[in-house]
Amino acid sequence: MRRLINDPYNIVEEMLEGFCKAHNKHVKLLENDGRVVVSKKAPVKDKVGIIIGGGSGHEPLFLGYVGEGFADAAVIGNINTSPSPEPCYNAVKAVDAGKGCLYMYGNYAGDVMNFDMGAEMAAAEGIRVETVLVTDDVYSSTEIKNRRGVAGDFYVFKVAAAKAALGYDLDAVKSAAEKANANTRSMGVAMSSSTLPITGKTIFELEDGDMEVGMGIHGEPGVRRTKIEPADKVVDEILGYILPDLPFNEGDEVSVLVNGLGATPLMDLHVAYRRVAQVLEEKKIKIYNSFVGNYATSMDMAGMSITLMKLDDELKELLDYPCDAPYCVIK
Amino acid sequence: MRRLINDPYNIVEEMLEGFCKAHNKHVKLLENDGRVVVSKKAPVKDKVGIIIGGGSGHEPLFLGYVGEGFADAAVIGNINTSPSPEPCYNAVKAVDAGKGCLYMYGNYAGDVMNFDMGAEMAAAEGIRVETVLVTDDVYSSTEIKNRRGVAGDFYVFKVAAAKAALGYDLDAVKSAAEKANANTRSMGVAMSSSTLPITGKTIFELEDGDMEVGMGIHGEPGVRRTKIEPADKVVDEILGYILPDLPFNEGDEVSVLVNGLGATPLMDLHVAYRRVAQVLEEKKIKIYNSFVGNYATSMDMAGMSITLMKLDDELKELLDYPCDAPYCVIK
Amino acid sequence: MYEDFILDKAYFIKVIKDLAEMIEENRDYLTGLDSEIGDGDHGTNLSIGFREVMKNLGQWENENLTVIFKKVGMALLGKVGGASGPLYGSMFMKLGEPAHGKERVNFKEFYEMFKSGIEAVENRGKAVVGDKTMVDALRPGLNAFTEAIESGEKPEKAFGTFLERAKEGSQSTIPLIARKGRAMRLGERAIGHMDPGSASSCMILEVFYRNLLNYKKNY
Amino acid sequence: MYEDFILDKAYFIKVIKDLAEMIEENRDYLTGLDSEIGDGDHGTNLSIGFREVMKNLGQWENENLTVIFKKVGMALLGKVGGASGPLYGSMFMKLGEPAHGKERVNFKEFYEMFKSGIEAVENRGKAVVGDKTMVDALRPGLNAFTEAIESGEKPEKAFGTFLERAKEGSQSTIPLIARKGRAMRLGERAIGHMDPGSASSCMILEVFYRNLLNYKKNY
Ligand SMILES: Nc1ncnc2c1ncn2[C@@H]1O[C@H](COP(=O)(O)OP(=O)(O)O)[C@@H](O)[C@H]1O
Ligand SMILES: Nc1ncnc2c1ncn2[C@@H]1O[C@H](COP(=O)(O)OP(=O)(O)O)[C@@H](O)[C@H]1O
Ligand SMILES: [Mg+2]
Ligand SMILES: [Mg+2]
Ligand SMILES: [Mg+2]
Ligand SMILES: [Mg+2]
Repeated sequence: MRRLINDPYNIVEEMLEGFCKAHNKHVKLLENDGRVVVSKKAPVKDKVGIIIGGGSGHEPLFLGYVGEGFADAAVIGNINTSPSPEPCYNAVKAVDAGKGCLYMYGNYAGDVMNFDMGAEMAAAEGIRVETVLVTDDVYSSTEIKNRRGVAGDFYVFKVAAAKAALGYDLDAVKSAAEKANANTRSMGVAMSSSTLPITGKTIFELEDGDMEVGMGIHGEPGVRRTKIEPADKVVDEILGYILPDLPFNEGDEVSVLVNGLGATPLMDLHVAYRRVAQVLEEKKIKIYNSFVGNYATSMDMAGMSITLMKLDDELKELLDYPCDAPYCVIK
Repeated sequence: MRRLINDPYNIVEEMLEGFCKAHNKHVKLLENDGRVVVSKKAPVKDKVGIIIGGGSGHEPLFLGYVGEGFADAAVIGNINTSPSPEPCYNAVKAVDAGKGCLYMYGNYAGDVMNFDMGAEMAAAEGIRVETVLVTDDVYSSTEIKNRRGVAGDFYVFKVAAAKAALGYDLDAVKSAAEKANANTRSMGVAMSSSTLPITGKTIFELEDGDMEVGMGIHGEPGVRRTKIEPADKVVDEILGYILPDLPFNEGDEVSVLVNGLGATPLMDLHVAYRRVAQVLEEKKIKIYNSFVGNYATSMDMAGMSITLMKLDDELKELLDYPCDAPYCVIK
Repeated sequence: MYEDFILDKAYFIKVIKDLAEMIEENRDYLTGLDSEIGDGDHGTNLSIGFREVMKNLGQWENENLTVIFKKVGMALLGKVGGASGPLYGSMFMKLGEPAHGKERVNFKEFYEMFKSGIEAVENRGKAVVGDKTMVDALRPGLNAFTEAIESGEKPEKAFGTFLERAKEGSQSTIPLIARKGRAMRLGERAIGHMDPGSASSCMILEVFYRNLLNYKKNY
Repeated sequence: MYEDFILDKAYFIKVIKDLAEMIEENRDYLTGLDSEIGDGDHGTNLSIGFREVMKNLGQWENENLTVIFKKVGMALLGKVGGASGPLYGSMFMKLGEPAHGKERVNFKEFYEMFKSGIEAVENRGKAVVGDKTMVDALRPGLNAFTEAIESGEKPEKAFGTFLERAKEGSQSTIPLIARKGRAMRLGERAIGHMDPGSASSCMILEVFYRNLLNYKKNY
């Protein structure tokens, strides 16, 4: 294990303590719930509350996107594990400004169960909470509603948060999130597993020099396992799944996110981005803007995912809307 | 090797192509020199040119810090290897606005030789180029002038760039950089080596489960090699070197940078940050602001460094000065 | 016969403590099963949950069985998260209801406890037998337990059947494709692996069973 | 004797090609040496440089020796970077100067070439013998070459002495603490390791030597 930790049973609490201290201009820990990171600006008057969350170990996802113009709160579970219902509910209580709240998270069974219980608890007090599940990972299922959420979270959260920041009501915010999700597709490749602090071991075995295309950020199996191939070939294969899926067509305009899973250097991500840009150019798909870096990780996993969101004027405006969160500042 | 690359002999060029495409709102590649990344705003009228650089493999260092309010150009060498004199010179030609230029880079013999030759070439054309070497790594030498530069680069570059953006002349910008450097101290710990694309091997061997405190970002040996210790103990040891070195005293105000070397999760960096904050609080050293993330990496190296910069009013103002670079946006 | 077979609070407290111990012992084994077809944390999740239970059990020991199990369930629900948090959380929360606020139960009530707990798992997770989840162990086990009770089997024998059929159910998950949980997205690749939740369910039942066999001797 | 011993362009072109080949063969070995006390890239650096040389050599072959070596040096200077880029870059750039724009040199001029190149390394890097750098090989080697020339040794013998003393100089870096380059910061930990630049210097000289021995035979 090549990790820098203390007692692994305290790791999430210690991370949260460090995070809220380091980014104390943006966020704080909820007083009555140590698993809820809230924006210092929340609740924002007359704004729909934006609540995101899921298991930890994907930083900067979720908590890094809490701040002005972005999420009002992030609910933090154990590593790779959905948070429990109580903090989901406490987040609502903390950020609701009378206009209801939107839960957004990746589509995983555990998350659905826990967040739904949180929403039921809020409903019992008359607070309306709606949910949008992110389902961007094209390889995870043929049926879109069964797909899991990966780095596309970033786009869906960003768009919905901007819509909320503009003062729209819960229905409008929810449909913006749904629209973003409907236009977002991702797929990844893993070249190593990640290390679970409690066991001190990797989640699964992936021999040095091997890769698995289509693997999920929790190590869910993908298309096939093979020797690591040249970056361009890997990008081509991934785009071969993503592009026809929506589909993305000639003349479309997209935002591109080349996401690192944790241990893959920015150098490699940019090599891969270069190929993405080449392919899109060939296909006459226009790149509106791009993000390259660690946006949704799996701790120390080596790997990369590519996400495309097809844009229209509304999505562009929402994507460009200023925000100021610890790990996403847009001027 | 768990890397995503094509022909390793092209990796730097491919990275630069991807980088300048992905961040084309901020930067471009110099037309006559493929190793110089320049800000789209450069040359900025009546401003001292800020030129940073060094070997690649430390991304987002150097090229990620090119942009408005930050560096005007970054000169990019091969992996872990200083750029050659020609691009150092070409960078000057590209960004000089008649007020001269400041070279800033980490103190490595190769860099000094090459940048000095670049400066001589510029001097031959009557352009004044001054140099500030960053020497923040406390463990690398007892003599400050022999110390190497690591993540402290970020602070020194940021401060000098802000001073330049405020319109000061080359002497003033240079002394701001020197002041930042004089007040900055770093030290790191490595838990793995990084992988060199051309050989496909790690630079050095570090067994899984071992760590080396004080190691440099190119794998230069440190204090001692031992089993990985708890994060808090590692932080305490590092601070034990950093704090007395400047020294940082009760009542001082500092900026804290907990930097990941590439493969260490944000989770662990925040666990470490938490301990840094605790120790500084005990010592009554006030934290003015903090940066936690991958600021100066060594590709896929697992490890972390801690940097403190002691602040006064001027340094605070310069640190807070807005900038808009691909990997550093300050509002 | 069942009315005379009384299980007191000491039995249940002992079971809870043994559960916590059993989970620590099997943490890495369960996590290993979950590595094959899930996300490699099932043992870790339960370990986090039962450590929380053990941290607080001392304070709950004066409560009645209904309250104790409710607290155990809430601790799991609150600390575990994921899929097994709400599922086992609900199971334990409901387990104590048939005790109706008492400090001891007879064997009939003991049976009702499992019925109540397992139904809670089904209500929460909406899985049915064959989905490759813990329900594949719990439901057939419970059905066998019900039959055994209805045909008047001796308590130990009846619970033994419960456990045995649960284990068979757990084994039966091996050749299945999953229709619930994380393994659902694996398709054919889930074949050949036992569902980790079904395995932990059997281990949990086994702790109840072992203490049942020792019960007469100790008390 | 030295005036009659003529080395033509074919010799030097062959040497340059062999240098490129030799560097590829020893890339990982040199990189390995640099891993011990540097940053593990010395072989890689030279490989990047000589690949650039080979990419362009065809276009330079019609030039005179002064220009050819200047181009080789500039390619190294421009592509390598680091410490060895400017050092070997300067060395090769200056190597051709004593050829004074000619296409062939006599052995005296050949000797002057190395004198000129090695002095350029010293001027650029400011290292002296004992600093644990390539100068520890080049300077004693050159001194021996000078003596051999002054005492009228046969050309092959004189260059053999040059190479031999350079190799001894390279070996002599092993027990040293470094006073220049990256290894400088290692203190005592540099002891026991050969300086990689001194090793590559010997390999470079060896290529010149091998071709010198074969020269009469081939041309
Ligand atoms: N809908 C469901 N109904 C019943 N059991 C389920 C359901 N979904 C998952 N499970 C059980 O949960 C187990 C996984 O638990 P765990 O690994 O702790 O949670 P997670 O899948 O969130 O990581 C599975 O092995 C399965 O037995
Ligand atoms: N000042 C110097 N003078 C002479 N040789 C030097 C000097 N500094 C470094 N060297 C040589 O350069 C070699 C290292 O080259 P290389 O690894 O390519 O560059 P870098 O150290 O920049 O990675 C050393 O082994 C040493 O022989
Ligand atoms: Mg999980
Ligand atoms: Mg180098
Ligand atoms: Mg799991
Ligand atoms: Mg080197």
